Amino acid sequence: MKNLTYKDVNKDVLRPLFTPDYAYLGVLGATLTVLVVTGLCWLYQMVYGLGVAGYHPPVFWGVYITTFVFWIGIGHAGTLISAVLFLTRSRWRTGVYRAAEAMTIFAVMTAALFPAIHVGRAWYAYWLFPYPNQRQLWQNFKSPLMWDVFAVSTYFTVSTIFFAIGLVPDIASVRDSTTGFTKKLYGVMAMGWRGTDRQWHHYMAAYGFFAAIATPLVLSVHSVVSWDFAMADTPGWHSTIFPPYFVAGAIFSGCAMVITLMLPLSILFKLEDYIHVWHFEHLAKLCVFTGGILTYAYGTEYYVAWYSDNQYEWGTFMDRVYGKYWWVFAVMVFCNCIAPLVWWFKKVRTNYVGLFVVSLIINVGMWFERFNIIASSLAHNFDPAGWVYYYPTWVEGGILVMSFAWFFLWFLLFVKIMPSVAIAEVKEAMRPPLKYEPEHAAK
Amino acid sequence: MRSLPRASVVFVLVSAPLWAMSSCATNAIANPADEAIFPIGSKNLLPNAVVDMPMSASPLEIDKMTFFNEDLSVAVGAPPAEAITQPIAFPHSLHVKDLGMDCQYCHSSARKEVHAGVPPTQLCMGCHSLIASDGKDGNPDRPELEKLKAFWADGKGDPIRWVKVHDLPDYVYFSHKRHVLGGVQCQECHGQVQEMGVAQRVASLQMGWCLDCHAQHSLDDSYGTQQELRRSELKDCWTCHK
Amino acid sequence: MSVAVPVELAAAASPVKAVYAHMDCLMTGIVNLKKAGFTDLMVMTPMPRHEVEEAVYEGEPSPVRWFTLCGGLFGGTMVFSLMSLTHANWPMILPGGKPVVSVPPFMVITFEGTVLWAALGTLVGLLLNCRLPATDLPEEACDPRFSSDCFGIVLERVGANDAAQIRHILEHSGAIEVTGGVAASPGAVANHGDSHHG
Amino acid sequence: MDLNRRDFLKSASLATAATATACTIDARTPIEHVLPYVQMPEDELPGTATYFSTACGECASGCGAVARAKEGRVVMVEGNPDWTEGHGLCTRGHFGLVGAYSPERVEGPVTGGANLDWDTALQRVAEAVKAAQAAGKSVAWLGNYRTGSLDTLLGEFGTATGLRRVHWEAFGVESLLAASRAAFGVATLPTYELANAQVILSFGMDFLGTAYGAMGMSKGWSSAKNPANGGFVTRLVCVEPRAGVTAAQSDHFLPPNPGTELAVALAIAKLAADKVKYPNAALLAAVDVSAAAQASGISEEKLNEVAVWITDKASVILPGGPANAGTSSSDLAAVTYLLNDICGNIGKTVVFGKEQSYGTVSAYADAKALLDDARAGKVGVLFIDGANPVYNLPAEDKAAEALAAVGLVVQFANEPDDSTTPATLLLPPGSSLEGWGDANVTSGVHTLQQPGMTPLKLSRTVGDVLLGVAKLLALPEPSARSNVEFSVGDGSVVPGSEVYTPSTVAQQPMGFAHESFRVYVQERWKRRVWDGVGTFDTWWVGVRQKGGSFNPAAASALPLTLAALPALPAAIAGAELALCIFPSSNFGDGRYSNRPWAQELPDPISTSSWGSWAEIHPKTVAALGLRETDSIKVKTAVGEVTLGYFATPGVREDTVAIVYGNGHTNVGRYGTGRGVNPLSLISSAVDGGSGALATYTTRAAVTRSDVTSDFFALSGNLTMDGRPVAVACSADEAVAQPTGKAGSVLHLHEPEWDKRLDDANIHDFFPEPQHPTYRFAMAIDLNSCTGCGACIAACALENNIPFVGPDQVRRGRGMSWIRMDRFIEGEGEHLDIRHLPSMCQHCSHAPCEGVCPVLATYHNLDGLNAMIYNRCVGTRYCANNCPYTVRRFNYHTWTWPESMYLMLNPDVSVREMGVMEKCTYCVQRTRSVKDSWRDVHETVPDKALEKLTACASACPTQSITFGNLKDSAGTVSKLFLNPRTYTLFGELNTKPGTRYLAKARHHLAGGAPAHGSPAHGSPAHGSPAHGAPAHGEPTHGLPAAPESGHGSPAEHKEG
Repeated sequence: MKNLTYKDVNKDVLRPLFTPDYAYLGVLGATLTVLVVTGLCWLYQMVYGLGVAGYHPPVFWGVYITTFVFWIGIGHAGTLISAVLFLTRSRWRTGVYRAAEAMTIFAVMTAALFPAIHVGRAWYAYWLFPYPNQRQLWQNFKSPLMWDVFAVSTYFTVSTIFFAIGLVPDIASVRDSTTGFTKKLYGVMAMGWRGTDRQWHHYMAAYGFFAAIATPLVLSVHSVVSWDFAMADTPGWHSTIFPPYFVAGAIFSGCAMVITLMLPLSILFKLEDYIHVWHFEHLAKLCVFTGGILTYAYGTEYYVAWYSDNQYEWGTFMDRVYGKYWWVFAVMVFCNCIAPLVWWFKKVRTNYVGLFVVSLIINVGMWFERFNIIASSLAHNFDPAGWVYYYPTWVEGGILVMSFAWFFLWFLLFVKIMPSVAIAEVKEAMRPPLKYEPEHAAK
Repeated sequence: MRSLPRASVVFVLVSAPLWAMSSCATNAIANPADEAIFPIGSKNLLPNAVVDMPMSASPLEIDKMTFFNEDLSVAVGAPPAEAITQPIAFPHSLHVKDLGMDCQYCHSSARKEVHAGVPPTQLCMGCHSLIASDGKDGNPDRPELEKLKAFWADGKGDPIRWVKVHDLPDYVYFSHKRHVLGGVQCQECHGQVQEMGVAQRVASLQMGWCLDCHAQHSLDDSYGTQQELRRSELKDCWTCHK
Repeated sequence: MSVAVPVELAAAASPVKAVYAHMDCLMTGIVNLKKAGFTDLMVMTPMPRHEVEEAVYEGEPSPVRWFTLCGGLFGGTMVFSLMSLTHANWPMILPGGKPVVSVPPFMVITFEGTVLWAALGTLVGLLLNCRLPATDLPEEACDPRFSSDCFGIVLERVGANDAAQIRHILEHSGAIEVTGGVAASPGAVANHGDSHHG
Repeated sequence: MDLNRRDFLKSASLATAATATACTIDARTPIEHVLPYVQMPEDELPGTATYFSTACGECASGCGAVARAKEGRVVMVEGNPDWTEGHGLCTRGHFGLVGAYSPERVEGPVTGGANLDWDTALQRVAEAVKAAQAAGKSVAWLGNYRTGSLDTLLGEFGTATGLRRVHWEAFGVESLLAASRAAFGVATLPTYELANAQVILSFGMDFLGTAYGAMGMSKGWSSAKNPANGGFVTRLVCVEPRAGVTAAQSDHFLPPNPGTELAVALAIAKLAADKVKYPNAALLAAVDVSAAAQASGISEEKLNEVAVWITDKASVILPGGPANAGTSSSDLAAVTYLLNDICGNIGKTVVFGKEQSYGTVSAYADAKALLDDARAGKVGVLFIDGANPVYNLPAEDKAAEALAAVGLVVQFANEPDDSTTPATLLLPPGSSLEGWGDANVTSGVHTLQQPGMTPLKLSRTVGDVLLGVAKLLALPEPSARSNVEFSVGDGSVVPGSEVYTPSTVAQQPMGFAHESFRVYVQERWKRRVWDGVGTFDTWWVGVRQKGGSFNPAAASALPLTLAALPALPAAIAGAELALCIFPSSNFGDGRYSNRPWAQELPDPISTSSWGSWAEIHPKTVAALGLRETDSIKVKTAVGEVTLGYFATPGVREDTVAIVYGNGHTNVGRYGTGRGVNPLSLISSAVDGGSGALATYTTRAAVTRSDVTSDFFALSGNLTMDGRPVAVACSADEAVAQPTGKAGSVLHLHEPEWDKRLDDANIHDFFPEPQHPTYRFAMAIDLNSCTGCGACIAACALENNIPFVGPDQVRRGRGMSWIRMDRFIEGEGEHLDIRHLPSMCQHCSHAPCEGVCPVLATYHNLDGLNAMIYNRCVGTRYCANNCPYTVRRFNYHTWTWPESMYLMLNPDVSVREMGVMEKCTYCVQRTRSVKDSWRDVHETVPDKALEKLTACASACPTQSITFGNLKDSAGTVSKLFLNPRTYTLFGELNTKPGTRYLAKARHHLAGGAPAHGSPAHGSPAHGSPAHGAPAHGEPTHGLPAAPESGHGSPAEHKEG
């Protein structure tokens, strides 16, 4: 970092806010139209029934649950970067963690759409929540789907609080550097934050606890999501490897999405001083590590199926490679196992184009990995008379695009409304301004 | 890519939005004419015009209404008293309280069968062909009996289209026989009918209301001896759901 | 924590505010003030500095942790009891004769409840302890420079006769600007009501 | 509602939920009305079902049925337990109910688009007949087989008006009658007592599927197949080109070269004659066995082996069926009678005396001659009763032109079909549930058809019309009794064999002075059926209650009078594929095509629905280079069709088999334009002996066509891929231990229970759920299950299961709660087709219950896995977790046409979109049976449960048994202890309530050792079958189930 002063930090980070240029408005408009158009797909499905999608016995889950797990997985990297790395005091966290945390919340908001989309009677989806009712009907808390409901809602609440509290000091900076209505608005949001010693004292304590609380969530939420499959007795699903396998996959796709989002952000908003190549290199290393875990997990799954000599398991795994979904398996292996290996070379790891392209490939690969687990296991179940393959329809394609549009819409709004780099944290990481030479300055 | 399965969507690797839009309707309906022959129903997602208040805000219902009475969206109970007009204003109080007739004289299949049954016109005419018709006993103005005679038309008239006051949804299996033989009094569910003129619904007839009795009667929810187990059948969903 | 000096004893002067551009000057200012016994001070920094915190709080831990603990325990027990009581209310004969209250699956949701309520407890603790939304801060503390590049020290309750000594300490500690401390006539002193620490 | 509400409601009983609601306060609380009777018939309980014993009118067999009417409309049709000839009802019988409520039924008499009332219609018919007779033109009758009173009335009406009667059906029995006339001198059909036949050799007769009298023969075959009764398992040998429903059950499938069936029959006859020293052996001297073996492609040893089988034990040789309908079908039938005589079966297993007769039977040649005369303008009035000449005759006969040239065509049909033209006078007879009638197929067995509801439309039965016309024509009372005639295509008439009871009035003619056909039937029963004991009225009430008088005549034998051996026909020449046309058990001869459920029910062999398909051998598919999505073009000299194909080893490599019954041009919304009519491919060749239509005579060129195939097999994979799903054991072992300790025949039944766990008293993680009084369970005997689908049909009608249409079925969304798993393994003689009806198993440790987040499905006290439709949100996790994949999801809100709302069973709720549903073991029936027995304070006895569910009561082979596992003396508990019983995917320890009994086969595919031989712990299936790719590569030998997995002793002890 060239020698920046605190004033430079405020100026640079607050510059992109509030003044939308034509490029930004163009992208925002495009995202909104795509969202509205594909939103109609969802309405079409609600009115005419789930039959407009491609599901049929025995494959009752497909694109929607794949996309649900995909978006929940993306969320975890944000919490990892902002909470876990806070506890480990790693230095490269400061520039990236605010936008990563924002990505988490928007990813979980996108994932929260899917229980309503995927459920047959969306107008009774609220029955999944335990509220007192005169029919004395409650939920089956032993069902993995109920664990999901609690896990996702807890994760969303905790991440939002953690994100909002982290923003308060920066909102105060925005308040102080704006005038008129925005000043009044941000003043209300900053809740009168002035950075007094009392406020910082309790704030740092609370921030530490939030990080401590959010850390187990990184592991538990995606384990609960993997239990949707691990608790079932479908061949190819019920294995104890699923929780770590899914968590590694989550961090893998999450870091890739962080790279995908941060690169254009730092270039377009000229934040290279705060989010520079050094950050992306760390993210890339994290991806390569978790990619390795995934490759190992794929191998283990096949070995366990072969070694168990259970013909249903082995039949399903063989069908994944030789059956009609052979190309899903091929895409998955290429994107998750082979593509990230290029990041072993420093030249690729530090080149912006290399980072962006491979991060996209990783996320495509992760979507296919979940589709491979879900659809091919259900299509090749126990009873050979029930083997019928599932093909998605345009409605599912539309709703998948809607989830991306929904996610990018929130991210675009965030970038314009809130500072996308944590001003307070960056200042904390800089050397404080000293009047006298360092040797006899304050310790 | 002919080798790919016919109806599959080709996943374009480069960009998800393009891929989604290009996954054209490959498995659209093969024979459009079939769409007319096999029409699929649609769901009216708009909330109903009437504000979701309990039907007849009788005192009984308010205290029973717990925090969130959400199954109003299910056809239950019956329209409020003022909304229905019966073809004949049959006074229950006169027949039951003053004349002392038993409920099952008219509703004869209550102890035999699922439906309590509504008496055929023939049963009414059993008495009213003699009693108090066309002013024989010096009391000419009895409009309701004129209507009854019109319906009877000596055996060839139309059936009387009574409006259902206690109308459970079609998916409910409520057997009068099991309740009557089980010792439940008519008044417990239908209210003090002998006091009423035209019969009206008193109880909410909603699931929670039924469950209160069922829960109370299935005293022993644990699975002890045979008899307790039988009683826990009262909290078995398939006992009342079809 | 310093013992608040009863206001009615000392005639009050207007609050003293010092603005620093340099970290070392701020630290010398704080140390000298505390050495001189003026512990009722408020330090504004644009970013959390642990040196400032040690100087002002001398390692005293924040009570937010108790809120977290209570929130977590409450959440865990509440969720577990919700599940157990509701299953006991209508004991569906769940699959394979599984027990009505089966611990392993309930532990998953109890963990989620604990984590959720721990976070909510921490939030409540933070808001209470920081007295957010803070509406009673003196407007001296509300200097926009404190959120960008400058540090500040504000002493609200200043005895008339101490004002001069405080101004002296602050000026000599390298503050780029020191204001306030003027011995106002009794009428002019805004009645600050109970002394409360910003 | 096109219904006349006043009449319907006044006479009908209490209609609680009137279909149209007057007005609504808001959408959710419709104002509904209660309509009591005006005059209530005594002992009428509104809401309780009333049962009518009746006869099914869907085909000539006239099986005994019971119609259940609720609130004045028939909602269910089942088999009549009192009927002696068979059990349950076939799929076509059930879909008669769907036909009764068809949306296309005409209001009343229709001609030229205008509705007539009945009087003018009858007047017009009478005038036309008078005009025709005046102009010297003939009055003709072209219809289906009619037995009983209608046949008698038609006989007398015919003699009075000089009616030229032609009774012909597409796959009729005229070739068999001609053969029996040639062999025994009397044109009649013997009754086959399959129950005590230890060997059955069939030359193509589909006696389990579409043949006439299939119900009776299914019942006999099923008891012969059961080792428990008679101590033997019947061995079925089939000699036909294509494996239909019957050949699927064959132990030895010997498809001969096309056209050489007669040679094979003669060769076997000669070998058998030598073995038993047949006195008339000289007759067979000229038969050359080695030439026959060489011509047919079946080795001499095999022919010899078959000859040994049929001569050693009691056997039955059955004649050819539609697949073998060549130019010598009657000769083949005659040779089978010869074979029966050689083996001494006549009088034992092939009996006369109680023989079958289908009234007046004409040949295809007669129908062709009638149409030729019509085309020449010689026919003034043509009555069409149930026939569909435009569809059922080859295109060459130009039936449409013939009908156009007739003065007046009077068609007795409820719905217009291919033969209906605007000029046709359509007189709706009403369905068999709305009118009186009877049937008398087996001598001495008369089934009475009683109406279950008032007719929905203004319809009159055919009998009423004839009586009406007779009165208008003032026909003279007939002098002598009319005979049941049989014409042999050359006009000569042979007296039939209707057996009369010797009562004084029997000989008098019936005459026409009867007020209605109901009175006519009653009078005829009084004269010809009643045995004169006691008063007629009391006997008549007993008959109406039982559904007929069932005392078949004594069995007797007839001497064989075969003079000379028939000449061998030329083999079907040509290099292309031989074209074989076969009827499907859903469409029959095409008269059921406009019934949505008949179209949607998957075919037992190809599991295709809504259309036609061609069956070709996988090797032929490879030779033609066909891909899965291609369809094929089948071209003959006469015509050409394009349709999807089904690759199956169950057909010869040089044969293409096309299903008959679809391809209509105008039968209504469900049948029109679906599939192709294979008759357009063949010319009107005729069988020499009987004048029957010869369909198996031509060869067709099959090529790939670019049209995308619309064939879709509902049963996913062709083979079991080495998994122990539909398990078979060797017949000898099944005979060795017919009952007794479980697990002796199939170690799969109770996988070796690890004794160590027993000693440590570890059985399960969780205890058994408590079943205080009932644990409902079901035993399905795969040994006698033919995959016919009667259970699926009954289940669909009983539980308001919607039909979803071809597009949704093609996406795999059929809603029927029973999926008929069909596996085809092996090929040629090793062909092994297995059927397994898979429905919800109601497991005690159900994987679907634990995962439902809203408690919409749970295990109730009676052992049922309850599915509450209101509470279901539609996450569909339960369906994913079910290893049997038997749950169905409502992807849309399925709708029925307006007229079919009356058909819905009011005891079962109709489901909306987004809700999961599955088999409920007919909970509405178990609930009502428990309710009625609770009044007498008893648990329901086993007798009342055995055939309680719709599928159990419908199964023609009585394979499905329902019962209470807590009653250890019950039939299901005993079946659960049967050595052949096994649990599907038992190693998952779901403790299912349904268990299957393995199929006993004499000859297991690939000759592998009997699966699960008693040798303890036959080795596991070696290293896992690498790369058993899904696309149906035939596995050699059946899998031995994995050793692991533990059975369910806890559940078992409880039983």
